[in-house]
Amino acid sequence: MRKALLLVIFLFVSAFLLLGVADMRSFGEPQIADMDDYYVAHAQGEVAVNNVVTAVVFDYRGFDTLGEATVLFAAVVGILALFRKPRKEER
Amino acid sequence: MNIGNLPFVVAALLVLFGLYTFLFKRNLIKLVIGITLIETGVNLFLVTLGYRTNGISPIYTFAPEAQKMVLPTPQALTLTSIVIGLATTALLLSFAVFIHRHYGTLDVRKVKELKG
Amino acid sequence: MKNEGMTVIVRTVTRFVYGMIILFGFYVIMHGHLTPGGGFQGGAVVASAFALLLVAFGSSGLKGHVNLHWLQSIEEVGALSFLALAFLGIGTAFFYNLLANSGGFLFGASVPAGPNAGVFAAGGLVPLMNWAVGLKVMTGISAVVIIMLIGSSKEETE
Amino acid sequence: MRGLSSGFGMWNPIAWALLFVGILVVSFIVRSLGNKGYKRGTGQTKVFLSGNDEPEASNGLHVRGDHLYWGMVDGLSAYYRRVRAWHTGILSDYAAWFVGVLALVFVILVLVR
Amino acid sequence: MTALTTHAPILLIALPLLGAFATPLVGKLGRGVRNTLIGLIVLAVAGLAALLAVDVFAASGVPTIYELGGGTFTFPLSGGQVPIRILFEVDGMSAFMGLIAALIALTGAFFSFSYWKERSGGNLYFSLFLMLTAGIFGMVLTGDMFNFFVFLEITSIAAASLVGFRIWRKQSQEAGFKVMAMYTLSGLFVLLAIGLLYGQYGHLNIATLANSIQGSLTDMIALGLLLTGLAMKAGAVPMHMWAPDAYGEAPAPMSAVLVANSQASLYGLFRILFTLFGVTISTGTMGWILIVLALLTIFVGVTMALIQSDLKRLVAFGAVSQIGYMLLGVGVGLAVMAARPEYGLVAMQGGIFHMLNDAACVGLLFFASGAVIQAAGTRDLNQMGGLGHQMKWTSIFFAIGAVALAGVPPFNGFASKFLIYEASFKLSPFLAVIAVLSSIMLLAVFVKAFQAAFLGPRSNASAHVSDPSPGMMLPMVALVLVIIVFGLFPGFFVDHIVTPAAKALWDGRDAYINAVLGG
Repeated sequence: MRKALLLVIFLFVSAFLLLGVADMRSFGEPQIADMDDYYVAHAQGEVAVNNVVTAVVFDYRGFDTLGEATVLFAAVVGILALFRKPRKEER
Repeated sequence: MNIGNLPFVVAALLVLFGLYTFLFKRNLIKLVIGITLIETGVNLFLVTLGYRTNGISPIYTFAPEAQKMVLPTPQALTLTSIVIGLATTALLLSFAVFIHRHYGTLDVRKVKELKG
Repeated sequence: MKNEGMTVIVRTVTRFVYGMIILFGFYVIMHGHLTPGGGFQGGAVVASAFALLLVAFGSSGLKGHVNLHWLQSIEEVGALSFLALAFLGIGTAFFYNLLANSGGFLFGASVPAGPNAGVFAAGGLVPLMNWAVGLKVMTGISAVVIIMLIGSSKEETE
Repeated sequence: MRGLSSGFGMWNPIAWALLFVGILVVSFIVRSLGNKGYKRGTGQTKVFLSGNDEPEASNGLHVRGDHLYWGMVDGLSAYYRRVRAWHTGILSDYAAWFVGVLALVFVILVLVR
Repeated sequence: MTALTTHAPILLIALPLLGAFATPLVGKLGRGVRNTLIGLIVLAVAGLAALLAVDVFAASGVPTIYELGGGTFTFPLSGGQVPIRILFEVDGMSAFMGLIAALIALTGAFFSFSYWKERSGGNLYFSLFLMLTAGIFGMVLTGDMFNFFVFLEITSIAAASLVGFRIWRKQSQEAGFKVMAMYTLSGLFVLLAIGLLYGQYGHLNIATLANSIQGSLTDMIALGLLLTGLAMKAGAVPMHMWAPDAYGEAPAPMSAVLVANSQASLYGLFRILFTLFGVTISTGTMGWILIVLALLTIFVGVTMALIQSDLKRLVAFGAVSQIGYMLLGVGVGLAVMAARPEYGLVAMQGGIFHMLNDAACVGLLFFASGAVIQAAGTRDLNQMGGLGHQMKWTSIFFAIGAVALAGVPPFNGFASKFLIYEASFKLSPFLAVIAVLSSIMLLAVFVKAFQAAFLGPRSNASAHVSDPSPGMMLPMVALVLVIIVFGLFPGFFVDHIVTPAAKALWDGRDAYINAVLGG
């Protein structure tokens, strides 16, 4: 019973999500791309890098990359903390 | 509503499969798989956003002359999001290992010490 | 189940290819500003070589070869050097790429506009950051894999 | 010191403190007008429990956490039964409520605007 | 000095990150060196947050822009330029949230020095703590949607690791898994929404997106995803169930930081509703969604707190209920935003002022309960009793935190709740009745906790306990001072700190957009 209700709600959410996605602009034709056009046009001049994605990752949006490195660091530290050896009195 | 954006719909469907897995499966590992599916769906969605018809990858090294390039930002975002997904999955799996060690089960319905 | 690794075939092939995988990973990191790839991708490739070693030889075959503390320290050094590179440009703004197009010794060359064959010594901080992130990611992911393998195999033997 | 004003009400802690002190002073004055026959250490200071003796201080005398408000919890038991059953502690239910709210918000946003 | 002010937004994030990366290395040199480093970093962060706040509040509504890797453009932009780099955009609300985060980070760090002294994994603990702090600062300072998501995920991972930090408790692991799963779910839906917005408008900067947003069907779906995801991360009922697990199982000082993290998510929610979408949506409908969530949160949180027998979990449910008051204040403001009556701003002032008060009071309560649990060796209220004889100061602090949170005059909780009561009464008396009633019940909840833990006769179990060490007392004293000062001079603080923050949301949308794109 509860499962059926949940299924109905889930289908409801699915319908709305698919509707929202289907209502978007069509695939392959971005309407507004001035930011990306800027990257493609200026990456070689400003960052002196041939790979525009790398220019975006490490220069234009470098701070996101720092955040991403932090996320990975946090995961490593968290896993180290989980698998650490607790002291005797803590068990 | 047009048929031209079918790739978006496919990516959203992948998200929904993941959500279904997360809602209706009982094994904690399967829940993690559900989250990974959602993640993959979102990443796929981001990548599809950046496509420009007949565009080439935005790298100038030995690129064909005078071609349109696809949008670089979604690729950068996807890269970030993949690493974040890796980190969350690793942490979730470690927690699952410990839950199995303490509770002796991976059934989500039996891991309910904290209630009320 | 004791984690003793896999069959002879897998081990032999692993011995054969893991060096090449690591080499390929370093190549991807090194040419991140020219070809598809970069610090993250290359780091992940190198880490996959470690994962392959772990799968082939098992966690018991690993003892004495890898020091977890060292891995973690290298990861921290990678993260700190990434942050330090970002701090370099704080005279203008955080993350300012002050080496690009400077004409200097360290990746200071300029790049001709449009498609070209690639200039290795260009990009300013970008190649350096690629290295920092690559170092961080390869050690980080390897550490995750190793910790989880050792941690969960300990449970099984206990 | 200016207090807070919300348009039709105001709150000034300094004024409140002054009022508090004033009430304290008045109550002390009233207290000092009371019966002077009170003496410490006599039977007058003993706790009056319907004529019974005061029990010894012991652990049994302490009202434990769950014993407080049992009347209220009992009175609201219909509510508490439901709300306790609602907090199952199962992760799938957490996510189910998330999806439920998501559905509701979608309906409101898309159909009602 | 001006250079410091200019770079304050980035230093607020870079310094904790530096500490977080360096802590495991520096920790090998010894605990003293490590604590000195962390202490210096949190002190510097608190100073910078204050400096930034002074600077932003003095600018009277014009947000401060910081372009990361800048040098390309000057702001505001002109003539067809678009922001291409990540921007930090600090307006009154961001600076206010920065103050809250700084207060909690400062007290939490100094409390942790003593609290986690005898435990294992101290280096990792402080590393995660600093990352959580950096993540909170990033969430409140950034002006870029994707950057916001990245920091959301940093806080998620650091918070979940801290929740599961007591590896010897199985409940801790369970809570860690649940929190991580729910945080990831909310984060991924937020990312999906960001993708939807990016696909429509080709930008990630909040101001640019706000300038071009249309309110189409896709935008509404994105708004729904953002609203639900962030409301869940803030802990609004009925998506609150992870919150008591998390607050209850995390180490005591980290519970306070987790509350600040929830408030940062709440900030994100407000930023999206007021600045990103603003007038393009029906603010009345959105306001009533927030109000309904708020009433549920207030009522369910308080009533569930009443029946808890675990001290940390009781305080945790109290903390959940307080999120409702913030939602109520801001929800009332949003609901009446179209008509713009006077009491809308008052409601927002109340809701936003309550964030700061809640951080201080809940922080104090978590610190005190952590000290109590450490001294008594149990979390079960039914096994405590008579601790007040030995732990005089702790019991006094707990009482002050409790009455302040419950809104008893003359403490600060009353000042903010007063504004919420009055304004919500003007919208609908029913709201005010629920709010007042729940405050009274919250007082009852804390009376129960106080009576069960601190009162009662001396027993053998409570004979050998004592007040915690000065290292733990000092942060509590600091929070008590904050509570008393904010309680005694609410007019001053509302005028100088809260009103700029409330105005930044209430009518700061144009200023926010114009600061980036030009008038």
